[in-house]
Amino acid sequence: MTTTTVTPSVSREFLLEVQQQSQQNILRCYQCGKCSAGCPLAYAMDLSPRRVMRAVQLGLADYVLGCTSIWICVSCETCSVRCPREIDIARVMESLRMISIDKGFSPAEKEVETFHRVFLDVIEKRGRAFETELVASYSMGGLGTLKTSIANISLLPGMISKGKMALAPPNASGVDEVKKIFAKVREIEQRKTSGGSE
Amino acid sequence: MARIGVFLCYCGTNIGGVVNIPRVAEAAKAMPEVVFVQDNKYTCSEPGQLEIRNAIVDNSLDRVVIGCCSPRMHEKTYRKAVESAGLNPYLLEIANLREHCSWVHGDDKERATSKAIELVKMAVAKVSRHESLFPKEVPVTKRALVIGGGVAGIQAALDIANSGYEVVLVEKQPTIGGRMSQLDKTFPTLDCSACILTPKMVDVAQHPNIRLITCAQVSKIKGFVGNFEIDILRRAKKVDETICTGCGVCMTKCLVRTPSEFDLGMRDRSAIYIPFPQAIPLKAVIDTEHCGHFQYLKARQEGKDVPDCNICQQTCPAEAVRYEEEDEIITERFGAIVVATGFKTFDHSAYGEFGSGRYPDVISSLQLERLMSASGPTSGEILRPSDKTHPKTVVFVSCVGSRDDNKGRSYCSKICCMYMAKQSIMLKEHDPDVQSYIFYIDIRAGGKDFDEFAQRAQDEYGVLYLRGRISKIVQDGKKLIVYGEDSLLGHPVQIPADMVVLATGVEPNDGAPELAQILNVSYDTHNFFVEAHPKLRPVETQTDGIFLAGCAVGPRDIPESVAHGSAAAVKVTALFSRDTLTTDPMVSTIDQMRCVGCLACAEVCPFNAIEPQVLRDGRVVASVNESLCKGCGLCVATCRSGCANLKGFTLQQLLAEVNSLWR
Amino acid sequence: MPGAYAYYPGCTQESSAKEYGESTKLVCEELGIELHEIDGWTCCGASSAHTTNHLLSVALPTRDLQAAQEMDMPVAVICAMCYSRLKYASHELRDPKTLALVNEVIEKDFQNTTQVLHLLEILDKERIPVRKSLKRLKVVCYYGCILARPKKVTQFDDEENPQIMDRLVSNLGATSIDWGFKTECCGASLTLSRRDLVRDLSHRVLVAAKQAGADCIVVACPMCHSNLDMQQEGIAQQHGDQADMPIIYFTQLVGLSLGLSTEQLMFDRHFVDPRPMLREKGVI
Amino acid sequence: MAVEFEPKIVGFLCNWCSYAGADMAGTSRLCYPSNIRIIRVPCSGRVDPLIIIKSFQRGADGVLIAGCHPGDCHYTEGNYYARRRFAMLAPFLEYTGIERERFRVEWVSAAEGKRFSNVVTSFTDQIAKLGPRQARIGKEELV
Repeated sequence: MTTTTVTPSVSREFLLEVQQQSQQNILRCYQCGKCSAGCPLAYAMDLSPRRVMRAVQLGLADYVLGCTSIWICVSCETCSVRCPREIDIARVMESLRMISIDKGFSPAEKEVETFHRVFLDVIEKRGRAFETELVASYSMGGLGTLKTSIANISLLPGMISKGKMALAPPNASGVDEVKKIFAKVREIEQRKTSGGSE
Repeated sequence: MARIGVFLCYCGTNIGGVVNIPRVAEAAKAMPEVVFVQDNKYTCSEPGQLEIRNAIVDNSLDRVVIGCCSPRMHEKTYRKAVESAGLNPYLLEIANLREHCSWVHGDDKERATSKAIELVKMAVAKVSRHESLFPKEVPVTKRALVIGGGVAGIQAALDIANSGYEVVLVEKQPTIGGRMSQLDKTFPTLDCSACILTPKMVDVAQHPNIRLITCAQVSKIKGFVGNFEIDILRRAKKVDETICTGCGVCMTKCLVRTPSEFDLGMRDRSAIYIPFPQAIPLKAVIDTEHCGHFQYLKARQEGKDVPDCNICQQTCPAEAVRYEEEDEIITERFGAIVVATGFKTFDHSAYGEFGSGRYPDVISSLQLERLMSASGPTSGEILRPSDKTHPKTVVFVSCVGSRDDNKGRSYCSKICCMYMAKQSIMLKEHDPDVQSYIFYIDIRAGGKDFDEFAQRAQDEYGVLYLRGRISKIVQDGKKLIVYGEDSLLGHPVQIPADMVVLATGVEPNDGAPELAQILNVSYDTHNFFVEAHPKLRPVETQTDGIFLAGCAVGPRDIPESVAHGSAAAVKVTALFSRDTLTTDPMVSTIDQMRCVGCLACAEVCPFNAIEPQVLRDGRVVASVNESLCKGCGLCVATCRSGCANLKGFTLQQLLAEVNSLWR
Repeated sequence: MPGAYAYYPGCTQESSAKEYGESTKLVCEELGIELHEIDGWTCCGASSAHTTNHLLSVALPTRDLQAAQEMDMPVAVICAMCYSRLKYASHELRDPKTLALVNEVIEKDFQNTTQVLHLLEILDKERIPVRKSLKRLKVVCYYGCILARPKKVTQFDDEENPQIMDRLVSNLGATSIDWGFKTECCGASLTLSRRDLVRDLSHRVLVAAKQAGADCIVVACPMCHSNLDMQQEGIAQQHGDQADMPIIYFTQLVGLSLGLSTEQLMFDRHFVDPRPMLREKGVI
Repeated sequence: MAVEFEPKIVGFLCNWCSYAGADMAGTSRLCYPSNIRIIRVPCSGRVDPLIIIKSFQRGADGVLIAGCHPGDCHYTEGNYYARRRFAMLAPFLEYTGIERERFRVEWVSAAEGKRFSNVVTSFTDQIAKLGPRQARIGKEELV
């Protein structure tokens, strides 16, 4: 264990960033733990959702941005709908993921982050999720670990034989519009970051 | 021409150190109608007051201005001083030279002095328009109404009655006793709730000064402090309570079975019933909603054929059953009212994640009290509702309907931490094999011997406290799986339990806001009544003569409720110790010659102090009841014809102050 | 009253959840509910956009809502994830600033007046002419995590104890068993990346259903289906107990009661074949 | 400029909250500009729009009304009436040529001495910036 030094300047800055991004008042959290009690995945996290909230309250950015919890969270919203302080905890988790990407943190759950990236790549390219390509490029592109790749590939024959894998890619006429949306979102985000330095 | 005397106080150096008093005095001498000016080191001191008195007499002054500290500080003192000189005490005006001048303008003595001169000028201008005001005397009806017969109301009624005054105690239920009568033991002493409460209930029944009206509620109020006229709606009991002996034969004969309110549905009662064996009054009532006879009457009206039942009437040895009895309105006069309407517990069906009441073995803490009570549905044996077995693992869940914005209950219910400790101890006393777990957020054990008691639950009785709010209960065969987090450990935990007790919070009884509206007293967003001042006037309301006691104001435990009942009683007896009441003369007046009778004033009046009055020529005009008026002046600013005015703050007085600034 | 809807099938209908899409079409045809597939519909962004890019997660579903706006019909959705994303977008777009920004992104003029309905909500108002009663069938309804949550966004049903699917299966003559896992999560989007966790979560659901005495689990989400059905073999490997629990879409159940054949309803595509169980219960 | 502008501000303070708040500013020795002349009224609901108009008519450069915070009125609802009444008055004042900024309604509790001092300071600064009143209502004579 280590001793954490808590100073006003450090704790304020990160807390405000998370509050701004998530539109939630994290200081309302009184650490009752109902989020963690109901979270189906808390057992697999290194910090329970309650501890994530606590770390944000104290402004411990490195501590919380490097944790596995924010990537294991699947946004099932159980915590958010039951929170007695009406904090949308799932939204806070989402914000922490985005901040962690922005700040260039290496995701503690690399696979999860990779999956989301590949998924969005497929959508940008095809307009719709093409599961066959998704499984293939996620598993065989060397992005996942060997173990998960083998596990995923081992499902393929079954899926194909059950007709659960389409062999031809989807044909969405809206794909051009989707490409534009991706481009525009990137442009707006670019504008935001460069706008800040102006 | 008035003869105004101006007295200027140095207040040591508090005023004199900043404001140049001699210059103010010089300026004052030149002000219109001022005939005498004097300064003093401390005007409020004994010799200072004497000087004012002498100056008034010696110089035949008829108006007084004192330049000193805030009127909120010494206005009463100076009024007495002025009165002692034979002048009407309301012919006084204070210029606030300290809080509003010297203390806030210490950085600029020159400006402070010229401001002080203007403040005195304003006071002089205003006082020259003052009139003598005379408080009114109204007689006091020395009878008290206590609404609610829980322990707070019982205490208030007994204390008032013991002081020699008549009391009417009105209770909505068929019996007095309130929540306390449902409890088994009390914390932190573990004495038996019934054993300490029932003697008090009997005292109420037997007290010559107390009249008890059950199945009743207040429906209308008129009048004001000392002279309330109140309508009490008494619902028909369909049993003549003067004849009923409480023998209970009817209850054994009645064919109907419906869940008992007193036992929170854990036992059935008959349609004609006495809520519990120690009920006061020990008289039967008929629940017309479930009674066979009344269902027959209703069905007949709808043209349906249902067999009639009048078995209770036929079998009652005292022949006390009166199906034809009607509701009645009892109108009585009272001098004071104590509101002690108490609380109910939060309905946990709002928590879907805890099963919304779907799981029979998830019970409320009050249901557990009934299970533990020797006179309860299981005669004090703790059996789970589903299969009547002895639960060995019991999980308590705190803050159900407390500290939860999600459920609209942001406040702490205060008593739950302690009653959970009590109940877990009692479970162990009942059955040494029971292991209790308590999920808590904070242990709030502030009170005499409270923390020691909660500690004892842990170190002597082995109750395990887990810090965390649970998120879900799932029925798994005969077990209930409780999902929580031990937040001290930082891990999710689950406990397979035989029974789960939800520590449901405190909320105001049904009908509290409706009663508050009838009585015209305020209530908060949670429907608790609001005190006149949360610290210094905890049992008063903003309406004179209406007092509060017990949990109607907010969550509190038994000793606090009893103390508040006594405190309210003291306020009532203090009021009754006088034969008449003096009313503040700074009230509204209506110039009835100019009044057009639009009654916009009556509409805005927060105290219902303005009523229409029909003049002899048939004209309707507004009329102020000076005993009800609190002098806010809302009517004055509302009046379109300019006929309303507020004594002490008349339009002329306020304008004189404004005008003096440019004269 | 059967109505006309702008139909948003969702990506999985083209592959892993083809039986869900097909049974939906057949059932709606039988009931006279008109489904007009939104021309050129694209992906809602699913949890990946939601997880990593807020603006994108609103803009992608808005494109589809906008397409439906031009059709001037309420949107009918069958996938719980798509439903959640479309509902969430509508909810976010109530803020005029967000609406303006998103309109800038999609280069359209979306008004945010389009209603989004899950097929369960549509069927709830429908009288279903049951031709074959499912009366010997005991089921548990599994809503998954995002169909009913959060209520302020979806306005779907009670978020802790939804009833809409239980009502439906009861109307078909089946017995719906009350259980505690209606809205627990199956692991959702972690399927490919953290399969171990998905198997833990789905295992809990399968065990609970088994203990409740259910013959099968009825679902309304392709992801729930694939996690519970396709993974059952793997779950057995990871946890050492074989559930053999058929997972059936509610549309397939409605189809059975309308007298559609198992071939039409594509039961052969399930990893855990429901047909032996259905035969035993006298349904087929 | 030869003489610096010294605005004259009339303040109507309710007895229970704001007057006590002003007392609290004094007890805490919180200095503020001396331009305000405080008139005590029982409630902000007592303040007749007529008195405000008259104050401007007499030559006030600014008028401040201060009462209990909404919900805290000593008379339960006087300040709500005041709030509505003055919301109506402000545009009327503007119509007569008195800038909206010269009239302010504030809620100051008995405990908010600091707040009272801040309110007076900022209001006085605001009036000083506006300069002497140009518009005149009718003949500014004694009533």
